[in-house]
Amino acid sequence: MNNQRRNVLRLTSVIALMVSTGLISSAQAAEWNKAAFEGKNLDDVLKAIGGTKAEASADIIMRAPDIAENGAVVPVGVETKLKASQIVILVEKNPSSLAAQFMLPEGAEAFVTTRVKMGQSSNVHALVKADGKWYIATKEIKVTLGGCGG
Amino acid sequence: MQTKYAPFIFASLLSLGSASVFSQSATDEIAKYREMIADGNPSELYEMAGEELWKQQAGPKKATLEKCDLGLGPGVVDGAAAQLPRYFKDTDRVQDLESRLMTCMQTLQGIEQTEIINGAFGKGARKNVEAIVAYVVTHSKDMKINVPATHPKEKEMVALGQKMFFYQGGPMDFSCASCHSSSGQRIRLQDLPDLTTQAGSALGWGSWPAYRVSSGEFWTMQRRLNDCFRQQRMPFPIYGSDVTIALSIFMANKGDGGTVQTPGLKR
Amino acid sequence: MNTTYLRYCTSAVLLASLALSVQAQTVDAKFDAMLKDGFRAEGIAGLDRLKQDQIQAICSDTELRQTPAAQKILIEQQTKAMADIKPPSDGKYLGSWKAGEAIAQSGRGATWSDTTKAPNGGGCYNCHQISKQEISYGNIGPSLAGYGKARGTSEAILTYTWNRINNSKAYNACSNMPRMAHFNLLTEQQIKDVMALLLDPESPVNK
Amino acid sequence: MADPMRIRAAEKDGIVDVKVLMKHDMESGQRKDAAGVVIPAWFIQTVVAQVKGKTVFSAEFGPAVSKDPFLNFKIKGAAKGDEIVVDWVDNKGDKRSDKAKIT
Repeated sequence: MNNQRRNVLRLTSVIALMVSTGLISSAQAAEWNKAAFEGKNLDDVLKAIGGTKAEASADIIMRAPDIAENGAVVPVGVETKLKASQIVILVEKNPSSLAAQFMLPEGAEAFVTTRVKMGQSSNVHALVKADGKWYIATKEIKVTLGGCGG
Repeated sequence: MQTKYAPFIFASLLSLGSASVFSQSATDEIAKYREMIADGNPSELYEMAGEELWKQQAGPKKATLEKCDLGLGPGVVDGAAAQLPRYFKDTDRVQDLESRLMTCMQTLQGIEQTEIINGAFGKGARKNVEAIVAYVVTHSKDMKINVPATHPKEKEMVALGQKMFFYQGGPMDFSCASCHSSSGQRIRLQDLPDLTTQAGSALGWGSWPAYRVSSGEFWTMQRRLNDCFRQQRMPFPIYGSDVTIALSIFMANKGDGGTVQTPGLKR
Repeated sequence: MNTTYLRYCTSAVLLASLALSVQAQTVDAKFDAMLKDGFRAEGIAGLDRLKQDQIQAICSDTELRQTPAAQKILIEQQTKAMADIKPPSDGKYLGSWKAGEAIAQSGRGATWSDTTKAPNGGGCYNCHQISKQEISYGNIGPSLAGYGKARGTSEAILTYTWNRINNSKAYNACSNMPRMAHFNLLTEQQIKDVMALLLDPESPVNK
Repeated sequence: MADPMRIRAAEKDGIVDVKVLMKHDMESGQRKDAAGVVIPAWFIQTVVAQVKGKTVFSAEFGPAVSKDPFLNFKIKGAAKGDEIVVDWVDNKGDKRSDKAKIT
């Protein structure tokens, strides 16, 4: 355990050096939480991002349509007055629930908008980490069939 | 026959009230959805690529398209899309933006038109045409559609386009008019512009080309028409053919004076 | 489909005699050339699809359509369409509403990107409200929500509905609705299933 | 090489509103090609935005982010004229870096 941690630390400093010398880009150095993206439901994802339970919060504003004209592009915006350090967007009924997560360093506003794919009508969750605790807001988005269907 | 109709119509009227209220709320939500995705139209990515292609040396003649005459003089891009389709003396033909770009690529760069005509959407040389279209139409955004069709050849093409618009065929008896000749109509939840009116044509013609979120691609007017014909169960319209240009100038002329809103963002 | 087309193929002579003016005929000549040069066959969508039968030819021309000569032909065609409708071979009008719902939902079939191997859809929701649960429906045709509940399943309603789906042009030669049986767009069984969707008391349409 | 991004960054009342469009297919790994073979997942995994060498925002994407991804976020502590640099890298190691001046 200790050893492993030391290795991780050593790796982190090596990566930092590579970024500063331009060998790799900052995006290459950034972490990608594989376990979280493999999660099949809210609990799986919450566990993988270091949470246990999330408390429902009215302070999280989700901007998303009630009906999406096409599941390929569903706009989802999350904004909160909580002191957020991380925002996570999940689509409950997708094959893997986690769609995207955002890290907000000091100075970033607790605001993000992106677009996600939805295979079918589903609950969409916004998780917000603030002061070490997880909060959640949920909205149901209906996905309709459009066009001539051919 | 009258008696057969009666119960049918009566029942339809009965259900109409609740149905329209119901669909109204769904339509409002769809409008909200469209508004949300309008900010950040991925067609900007095509436009960037198109601008580069316009200014890049290409083809056997290693030339750029910067001397291409889209109707307002060599190299003029601002406002060019708003006055197309139009008659061109050098080709003695009414041309839309895409057929005109093919002419320029042939004469200036030496790229064979047949390569583009026989190609496929989103591939090869035609993909380049599509990106250039995104670039050119962006430079007419918010301008007035200016297709009065005063030249005799333009007038003739408008008449031919109108005939095509109403021409039924195929195993479903569809014409463009089947879906686009009265207002307030929808297929599923998609509003269908009435292309027989100025306002409807201005809206329909004026918001294509567009980025289609359902396919994740930028669709030019040629591609829009191609898929209309596919859904009409017609045979395959040849890229840049007079059929497609006639329909385009019919719509553009009908929508004359309306506003160019391209590139649009569509389902 | 080819043979059907040939059977109903427009007599050029007849149409020419109906044409309004010499000027229109010049445009017609150019139009024919434009059609010929403008399309190619692709997959199952052959060039024969551009050949119009009498109904298509007359319904395409809003002025011609108003002339007494054209009206006469349309009424003849309507009568013929009605006479050509075959009642269900086993006398049963209603199939499975569940299968009917799937047919109503699917807009596939008969395009150049389709094959003849997969069954066609009816594309019904493109133009009609049907089951109230489906909020994504078109309005080119009348709403069919509660169709059976409002009408019941008398012999008259069964045959009227059957006829409408088989060939809507039997009632109105220029109806927008595709001729499902005439052009083999739906099989007899598929039409029975759509009938059940509209008329079966258990169907969500009538709940 | 990957296609360029479109970055727009505008400052108002001390807050910089950043909008980024990335050109990427974001293949989900759920789709099949015409022959019925699954098209392997191919998607952007990490996005990092920096101003003056300091990370101001970062994102991790899964394959459920839409094709041609769009991001809108807001940061503080940057001024008009500063340069914002956005990097992304996908699961095949393809990457792209673009920058824009804050207006």
